[in-house]
Amino acid sequence: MTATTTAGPLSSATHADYLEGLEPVLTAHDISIDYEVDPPVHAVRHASLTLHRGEILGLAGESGCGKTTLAYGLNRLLKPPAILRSGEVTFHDADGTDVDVVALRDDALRAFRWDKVSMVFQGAMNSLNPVISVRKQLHDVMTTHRPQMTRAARDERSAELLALVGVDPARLDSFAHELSGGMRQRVMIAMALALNPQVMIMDEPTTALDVVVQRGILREIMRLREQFRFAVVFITHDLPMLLEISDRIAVMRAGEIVEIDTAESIYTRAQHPYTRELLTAFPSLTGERGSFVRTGRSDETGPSAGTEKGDAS
Amino acid sequence: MKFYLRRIGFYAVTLWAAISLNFFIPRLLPGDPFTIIMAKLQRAGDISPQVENTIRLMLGAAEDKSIWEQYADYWANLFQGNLGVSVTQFPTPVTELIGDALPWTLGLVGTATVISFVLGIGLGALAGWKRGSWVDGLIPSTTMLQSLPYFWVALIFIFVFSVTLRWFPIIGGYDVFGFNGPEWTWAFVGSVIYHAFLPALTIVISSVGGWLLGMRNMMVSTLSEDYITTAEAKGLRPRRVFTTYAARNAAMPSLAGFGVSLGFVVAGSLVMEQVFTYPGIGKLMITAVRNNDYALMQGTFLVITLAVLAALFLMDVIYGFIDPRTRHHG
Amino acid sequence: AGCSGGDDNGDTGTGETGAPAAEGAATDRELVIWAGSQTPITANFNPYAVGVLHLANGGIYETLFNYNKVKDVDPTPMLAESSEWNADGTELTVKLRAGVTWNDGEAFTADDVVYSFTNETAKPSYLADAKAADDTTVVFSFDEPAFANEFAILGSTYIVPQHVFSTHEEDTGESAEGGEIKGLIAWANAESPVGTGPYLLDTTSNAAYTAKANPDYWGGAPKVASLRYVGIDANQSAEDLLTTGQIDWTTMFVPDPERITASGAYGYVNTPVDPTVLYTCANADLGCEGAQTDVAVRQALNLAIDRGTINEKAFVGLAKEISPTFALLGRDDKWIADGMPAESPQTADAAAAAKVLEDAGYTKDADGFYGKDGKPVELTLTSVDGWSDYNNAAKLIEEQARAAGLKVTASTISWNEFADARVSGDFELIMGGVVGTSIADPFQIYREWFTGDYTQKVGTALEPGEWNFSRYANDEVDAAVATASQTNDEAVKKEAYATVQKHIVEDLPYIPLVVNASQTFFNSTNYTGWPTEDDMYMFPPSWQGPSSGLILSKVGGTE
Amino acid sequence: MAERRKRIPLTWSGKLVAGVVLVGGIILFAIVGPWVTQDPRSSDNPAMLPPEPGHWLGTTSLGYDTLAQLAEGARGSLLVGLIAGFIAIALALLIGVVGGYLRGWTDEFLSLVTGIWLVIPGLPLMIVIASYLEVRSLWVVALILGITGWPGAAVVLRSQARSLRVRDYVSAARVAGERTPRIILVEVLPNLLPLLAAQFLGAVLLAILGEAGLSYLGLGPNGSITWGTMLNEAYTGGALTRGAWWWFVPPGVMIALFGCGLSLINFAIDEVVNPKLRLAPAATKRVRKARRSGRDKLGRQEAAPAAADAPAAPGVDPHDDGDPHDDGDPTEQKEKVDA
Amino acid sequence: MSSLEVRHLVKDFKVRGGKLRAVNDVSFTLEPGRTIAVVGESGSGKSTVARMIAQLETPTSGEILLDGAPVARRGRALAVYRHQVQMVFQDPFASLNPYHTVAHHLERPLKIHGVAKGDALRPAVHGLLERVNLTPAEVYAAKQPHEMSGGQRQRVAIARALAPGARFLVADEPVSMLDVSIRLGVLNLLARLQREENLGVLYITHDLATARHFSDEIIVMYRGDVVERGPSDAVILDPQHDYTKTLLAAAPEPSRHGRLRDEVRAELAAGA
Ligand SMILES: Nc1ncnc2c1ncn2[C@@H]1O[C@H](COP(=O)(O)OP(=O)(O)OP(=O)(O)O)[C@@H](O)[C@H]1O
Ligand SMILES: Nc1ncnc2c1ncn2[C@@H]1O[C@H](COP(=O)(O)OP(=O)(O)OP(=O)(O)O)[C@@H](O)[C@H]1O
Ligand SMILES: [Mg+2]
Ligand SMILES: [Mg+2]
Repeated sequence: MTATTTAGPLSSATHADYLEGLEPVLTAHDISIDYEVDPPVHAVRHASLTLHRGEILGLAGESGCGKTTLAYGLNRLLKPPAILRSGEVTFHDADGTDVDVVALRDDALRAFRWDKVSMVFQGAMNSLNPVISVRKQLHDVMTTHRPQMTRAARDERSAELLALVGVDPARLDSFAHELSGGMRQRVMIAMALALNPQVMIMDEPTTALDVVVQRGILREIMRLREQFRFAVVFITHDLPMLLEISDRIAVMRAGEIVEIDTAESIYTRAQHPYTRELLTAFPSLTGERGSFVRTGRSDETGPSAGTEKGDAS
Repeated sequence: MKFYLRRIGFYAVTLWAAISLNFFIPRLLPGDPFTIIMAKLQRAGDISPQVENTIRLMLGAAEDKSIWEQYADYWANLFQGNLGVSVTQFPTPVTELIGDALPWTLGLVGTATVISFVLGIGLGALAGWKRGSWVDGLIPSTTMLQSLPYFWVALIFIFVFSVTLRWFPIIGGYDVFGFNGPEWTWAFVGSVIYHAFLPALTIVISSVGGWLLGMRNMMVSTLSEDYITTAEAKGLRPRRVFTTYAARNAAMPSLAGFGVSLGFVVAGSLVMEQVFTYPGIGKLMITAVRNNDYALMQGTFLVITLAVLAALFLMDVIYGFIDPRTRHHG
Repeated sequence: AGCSGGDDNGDTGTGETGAPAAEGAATDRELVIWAGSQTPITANFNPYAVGVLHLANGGIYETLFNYNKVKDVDPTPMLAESSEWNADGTELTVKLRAGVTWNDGEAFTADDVVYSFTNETAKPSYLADAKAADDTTVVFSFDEPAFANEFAILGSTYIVPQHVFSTHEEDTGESAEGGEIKGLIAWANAESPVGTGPYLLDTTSNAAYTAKANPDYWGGAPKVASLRYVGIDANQSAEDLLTTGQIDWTTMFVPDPERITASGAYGYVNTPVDPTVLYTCANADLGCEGAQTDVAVRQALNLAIDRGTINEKAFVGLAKEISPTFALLGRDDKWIADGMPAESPQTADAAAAAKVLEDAGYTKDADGFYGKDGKPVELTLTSVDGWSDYNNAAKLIEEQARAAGLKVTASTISWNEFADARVSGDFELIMGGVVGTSIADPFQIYREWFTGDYTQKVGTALEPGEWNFSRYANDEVDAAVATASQTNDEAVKKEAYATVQKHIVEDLPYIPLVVNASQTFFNSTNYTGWPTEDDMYMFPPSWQGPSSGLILSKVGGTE
Repeated sequence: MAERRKRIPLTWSGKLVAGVVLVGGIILFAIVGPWVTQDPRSSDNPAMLPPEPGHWLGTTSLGYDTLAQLAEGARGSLLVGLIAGFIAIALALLIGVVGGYLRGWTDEFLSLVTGIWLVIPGLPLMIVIASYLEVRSLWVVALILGITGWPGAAVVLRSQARSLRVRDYVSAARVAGERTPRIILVEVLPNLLPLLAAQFLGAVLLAILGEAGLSYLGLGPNGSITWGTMLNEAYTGGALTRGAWWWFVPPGVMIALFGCGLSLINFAIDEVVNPKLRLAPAATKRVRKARRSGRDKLGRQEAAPAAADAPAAPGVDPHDDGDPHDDGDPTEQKEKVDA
Repeated sequence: MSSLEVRHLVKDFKVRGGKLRAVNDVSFTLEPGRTIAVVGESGSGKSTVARMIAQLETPTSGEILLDGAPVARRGRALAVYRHQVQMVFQDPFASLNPYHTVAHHLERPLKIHGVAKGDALRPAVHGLLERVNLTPAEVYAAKQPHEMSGGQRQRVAIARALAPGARFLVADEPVSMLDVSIRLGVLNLLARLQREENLGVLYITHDLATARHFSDEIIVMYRGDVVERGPSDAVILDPQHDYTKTLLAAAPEPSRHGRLRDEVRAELAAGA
C-alpha cells in the first residue's frame, strides 16, 4: 500500500522506493475535519497518509495548519466544535486484523485507545493531572486496560517504565509540579509506552523545552523506537529537528498535506515551494547564511497576510 | 513551612484585629448603656429604685480607667476565657450563653453548608460535564435563588409549610413544647432534625446557586486542560475522567473559597435563626444588638469571627491534603 | 392621699374575699404561656433581679394585695387580709393572712414581710420603718404622708422568705464590665425558688421553663397541674403559634384578632390602659428648642391630628379614645373635672388649627406651611424603629399635620437614641407611651409626668423614676399635685386635679393620641376562669405580675 | 494571552438579553414608576385593599398604594445598591489594584487588611455598626454596606492586577517612560473593566440584599422607602398572616428579579473574560446540529439514540472546546474563580 | 564615545528558601551599529540582563553606563536614558495593550520623550509605521492589536521602541513567539534598521543559528554566568567552553538529517 492516494501530495521517486516492503500499521484516507464555528474552519482537507510499522513519520507545517487536528482525528479525539466530514482510518493490528477506527464505539473505542495508539500531547507539560501522583496516573492506564494485573505487577511495571525513560522510579509518588518540564515529558512518554502500543502520536512533545533537554528526550524516543518497534507520528514545526529524526516527513499547509517524502529527499530536493520556504526559515547553523539578514536582501515583509495565530508553542 | 507560618501569622493578626475592633466599636460609639437599659425596663412598667441601683451595679459604673487600661483588662479577661456577663440574660456569663448556642449554629449551618456545597459542587460538575445540556441550561435560573433574601424565603416557608400546611414546626431547635431541654434520646434527635429541616432548606436554597455556578464554570475550564484530553486518550472510563481528573481539579478553587463562604453563610444565618427562633449564635447576637447588651454582642461577634477563622484554617489543612501543590510549597 | 379606689376610710381591703379559688375542673393539660420571654431564657426567679422571669412575679412570689388595673374596684387581698392608714398618712397597718406557708414548708410570718421591705436591696427611700406588731400584723411608718405610695407597698412589692433570701445577701456576681456586684441581686434563685404562690418551678431550659401546681397553696391547689412558659423571639412566630393553636395564653399585638378567635377556640379581651402621646420638649425655660415650645403650635398640632384615622390605620382600630386629662376613660371618669373635655377630638380640625396659629401670629408661606418671623415651623417627629404601630402613627401625623399647614417630618430612631433623647430633652416631638396607672387614679401620671420635681434641664439626664420628659414646669400644677399627695380626701383631690387638668389640657406638653391596646388571647376550649369582658376580675396580660399569678390560680380545665 | 479574546464583543446571548431586559426594566420602573403612580406616602386609600384596578398591587395597612411604594422603594434600593456598589468598588480598586500593582510592603499590608476584612463577617459587622448609629439615612446605610462589601472584589481585582502587572505591555509602558499612576489608569484599568463590571454588579446585588437584611432587623435606613423597609413593614404589619401577599411578596420578588438580572449580565461578562464558558456549550450545540444534518461522519454512524449526549463516550462527546491555543491564562481564571 | 556599557551586573532573586543568583557578573559594551547576541538555555539569566538594562529590574550590584555615565534610577535622568535605550519584548501578543490602538502605542512614547506633539504626532506615527514597513500607515495606525498578525504586531512593538529615537535596542527573543515563516521577516527588519540607523542591538535568543547570522558578537550564558564570548563565527564554529559545545551539539541542523537515528542505532548496536 502506498501513502500517496487521491490527487495527493508531492513525493519523489526515492520515496516510492523507500516504501517498498514496508508494512502499514495505520492508514488514513481522505480525512477532512471542520470546526463548526462561524465561519467554519476547514482544518484538515482530504488528508491521506499511511504509517508503517516502526517508522517515524514527521508531520511539519506552520502554526494552525491542522497538524494537531489531524492527529486527533487519527485517534478519534475530536471534540466539539470539530466534526469529521469524511475519511477512513484503519488500524492494521499486529495480529493481522484490521480495525475501522471511525466505526469504533464506546467500550471498543476506549479499549482501542492507548492500547493500540497512544499519544503524547502538544502541551505535554500540562498533560499530567496535577492532583494525583504519577503512580496513580500510570496505574490508571493499567487498571483500565489490563484489569487482570495485580497491584504489585502494576507497581513493578510503573517502575520499569520510568527507568526506561530515564527517570528515577523513586519519582513515582511525585506530583506533576514536583517534576521538571523534561521529567514530565519523560513521564508522559513512559505512560504512552505502558501498554506497548503499536503507534505513538507525538504532538510537539518537546517545544517547551530547551535544546539540551529536548535533545535528550529525542534520543530517548529514538532509542525506545529501536527497542519496541512502534511507529511514531512526530508533529512539530521545527523542520530541522524533524530532518534529524524522521524516516519520512509530511508537510502540511492549510489543512492539506502538500508533500510527503523521505527526510533526505525533503532536505535535498524539496518539490513544493512551501516546503522550501519552510526550510529557509531555519538558517543553517554552520553553513551559509542563505537569504538571511545583513545581506541586504530583504523579504522582511514576509507573508503579508500572516496568520492571526502566533502560537506560543 | 513558610506558607503555614504566613497563614498562622495571618490568623493571628486577623484575630487581633477582630478582637480589637470588637473592643473599640462599642466604646467609640455614643450611647450610655445605663440609660438605654433603664428606658427598656421602664417601658415594661414600674421600676423600683432598687432595680435601678441593681442595674447600675450590674453595668459596673465605668471606672476611671483610660481606654488603654480597659483594653489591657479586656485582653486579660479574654485570656481567662472571660467574656463578661450578659445584661439581658443577667447574670449568665456570656461564655455560657455562647456555649449553649454554638452547637446549634454549628450543627445547622455546618450541615446545611456542607449539603449545599456538596449539592452545588455535584450539580455544577455535572452541568459543566454535560454542558449545553438541560442541566447546564438550568444554571441561570439558579441565580434567581441566590438573589432571594434569606429571611423572605424563610418567612414564606413558615407561612406555607408551618402555618398553613402545618408540616413543620414554627419555632425552636427542638420541640420546646414536648421536651424540657436537650436530652440524649432518639426522640429528641428526631425532633432536632425535624426542626432543622426548614432552616437548613432555606440556607441550602439561598447558597447552592453560588457553588453550582462556580463549579460549573471551573469545570468547563478544566475540561479543556490537556490532562483531561490525555485521560480520554488513555481510554479511561468516563466516570474516572469525571471524578479524578475533571471534578477533582475543578473543585479546588471552590474548596479554597469554602472557608470564606462559610463566613457568609454564618452571617446569612443570623437572620434566618431569628426568623425560626433557632437557638443559635445568630439569634443571640441579634438579641444582644436589640438590647444593647455589649458584652454579649462582643462575645458573639468574636465567636463568629473565630468560627470563620477556624473554618478557614480547616480549609487550609484540608486543601493541603487535597491539593499536593500547596503541600509542598515549603 | 391614698391611691386606692373610692374608699374614704383608707381601708383598702376587707379580708372576706380575696382567697382566690380556682374554678373549673382540674386538668393535666399543660398550659402553654408566652409572656414575652425571648430566648435564650436564663433561669432567674429572683424578683429583685432585672432578668426575673414572669412566673416569679405572681406565680411564685406574691404581693400583699392585687390591684386591678382596669377597673375601679377594691384590691384583692393576697398575703394581706386588710390594711389601714392612720389619719395623716404616716402609718400603714397591714393585717396578714394567717396559715400561709412557704412552699418549702416554713411558715409565712410578719418577719418575712418586714424583711421584704427592709432588706438592703428592697428598702424604699420613703419608708421610715416597718415593724411586725405581732405575728400577723405589720406596721409601716413614714416621715411624711405617704398615701401616694400605697400601691407601691401593697400592690407591687413581692414578699420573699427571709430564711432563704437572707442567706444570699452576700452573694457575688460579675458585672458586665467585669467588675463585681454583690448582694441579693447577684443571685439567680434558679433552684426551687421558695415562694407562697400557686406554682412551683419544675424545669428550666434555654427555650422554656415549666411549673407545677403548688398543692399547698393557701388559696387551694390550682386546677391546672402544669404550666409551660416558652420563649419566642418574634411576634410573628407567636402569632403563628397562636394561629396553629400551640399557645394557650398570651398578650400580644395581633392586627386581626378575629382571625384567631374566629374558630372559637380562643377567647380574647382588649384592655387598653397605657396612653400613647406625642412627647413635646415643651419648656423653653429649661432649654427646649424648636417650634413646639410655643403652646400655639402644640395646640394646632393637637387639633390637626385625626385620631380616628390613626386608631383605624396605625392601631388597627384596637386602641381606645384618650382623655386629654390622662384619666383612663371608663375607669377614672370620676376624676375628670367638670368642664374638661372627656376625650380628645377624634377628627382633625384644620380650620381651628389654622386659627390658633394665625392668632399667635403665624403666617403661611408659599408652600402652604406656617411660620413666624420668617422662620417656618419644622418639626421632627421621631419614633422607635420597629414599633410599627408608632411608626405608622407618626407617618399619618406627618400627613395630617401637612394638611393643616404644619411641617412635621416623621423619622425613626434606634432605641438608644430614643432613650437618650427623651432623658436628655434633646428632641422636638417623640411618639411615645405613658405608663398607665395601676390603680384607678391618674395621680401618678400627674406627679411623675407633669411636675417640675420630676424633670431636669435639657442636657441633664432625668433620674430614673423621673418621667417628665417634656420638661413641663408649672407652679400651679406643682402645687396642686403636692396638695393631692397629702390627702386621702376625694373631694380635695378632685379639686387639685381640676387645676392640673386645666393646665395640661391647655398646655399640651404631651399631645394625647390614643390609649393603646393590650390584647390577651386565651384558650377557652380547654380552660375556664379567664378574665373576660363580663368578668374582668383582673388585668389579664400574661406578662403582668403579680396579677398573672392571681389569674393562674383561678384558671381551671373545662373537663 | 487572554486579551487576544477580550476584544470579542458581548454577543447578545439569550442570557444577556434577559439580564439587560430585567435590570433595564427595573431601572426604568424606578425612574418612571414614581411619576405615574400615586404618592407612596399618601394614606388616603382604604387600608389593606387587595389588588384591583387603580391599585394594581393593593394597599398597605396604612392605605399606601403598594405599587407606588414599590416604585419608590426601587429608587431607594437601587440607590443604596449603586452607592454601596460604587463605594465598594472604589475601595476594592484602590486597595486591590494599587496593592496588586505596587507589590512589596504596600501589597502585603493591603492584602492583609483585605484578608482581615474578608474574614470578619460582614453582616454581623454591619449589624453592630448599624445598631450603634443613631441616624441612619439611606446614605449612611449605603456607606455601611459599601465599606463592608469591598474585600471580595478587592481580592479578585488584586490577583488580576498582579497578573496584568507582569504583562509585557505594562513593562513596555514603563520602558516607554510612562508614570505609574498613568500606567495603572490607562494600561491596567481598561483590562480590568469586564472584571470590574462583574464585581460592581455583584457588589450592587450584595448591597441590595444586605439592605433588605438590615431592614428586616429594623436597622435599615430611616425615613426612606426601599424594598427592604417595605418588607420590614409588611412583616411587622403581619402582611403574610393577614393574607396581604400583595404587600409582602412583590418587594422580595423585585429583589430576586433584579439580582437575577444582574447575575445574568454577569454571566455574559464571565463569558467575555473566559471565552470557554461561551464557546464550549455553543460548540456542543453546533456539533449536535451538524450531526443532525448528517455532516459529521461520526455522528452519522452514531445514529443510534442515547449516545448522542451521554458523556459515556468521551471521544465523541464533548468535554472540550477543542482549541488548545486559545486558552486564557489558566492561573488567571483560577484566581478569578478562587475569589 | 557613545556606548551602552554594562559592568559586573549581578542580580539575586529572593526565592523560597533563599536567594537565587540569576545573573552573575555580566559585563559587555554595546556600541551603535553593532549587535551583540546573548544565547543560553532557558533560565540562564538572559532576560534578567535585558530587564536590568531596560530598568525594569534593579541590579543587585554592578553598573550600567550610558556614554560613560552611570544611569540614574529615577526622574529626569531616567527619562533621558529611556530616550536612548529601548526594549522589544518576546511576545508580541502580550506587549501590546489590547485596549489601545496602534496609534496610541506609538504616540505615547513620542509625547513622553518630546519627539513630537500636537499636529506633528500623526506624521510622526506614520513615519514610524513606514519605517517598519507597515504601509499604508493610516490603516495600521487605526488598528487594534487583535486585528493584526503576530509579525505585524512585533513590527509595531519595534516601532514603539524606535519612537523615542533610541540608539540602543534590547530585543528579548523578539521572534521566538512568531510563526516560523514570518520570523525571518522581523529579524531582517531589525537588521535593516540596525544598519540604516546605526542602532546598537542586544539580541537575546536561544537560537544559535540566528545569533550567529545576526550578530557581531556572541555571549554565551550558563546559569547566570558568561561562559564564553567572542565574534559570532568564532564562537559557533570554534567553541571553547564545554557548555557552548553541548549547546551546539544539541541544536538541530538540517544538513545532518538522519544523524540522530543513526547515532542511536549505532549506540544500541554497540550496547547489544
Ligand atoms: N476549537 C476550535 N474552534 C475553531 N477553530 C479551531 C479550533 N481548534 C483549532 N481550530 C482551527 O483549526 C486550524 C488547525 O488547528 P490545529 O490546532 O490543528 O493546528 P496545528 O497545526 O496543530 O497548529 P500548532 O502548530 O499551532 O499547534 C487552525 O486554523 C485553528 O485556528
Ligand atoms: N522575578 C523573579 N523572581 C524570582 N526568580 C526569577 C525572577 N525572574 C527570573 N527569575 C529566575 O532567574 C533565572 C533567570 O531567568 P531569566 O528569565 O533571566 O532566564 P532566561 O535566560 O531569559 O530564560 P528563557 O530562555 O526561558 O527566557 C531563572 O532561574 C528564573 O527562574
Ligand atoms: Mg498543534
Ligand atoms: Mg527569557
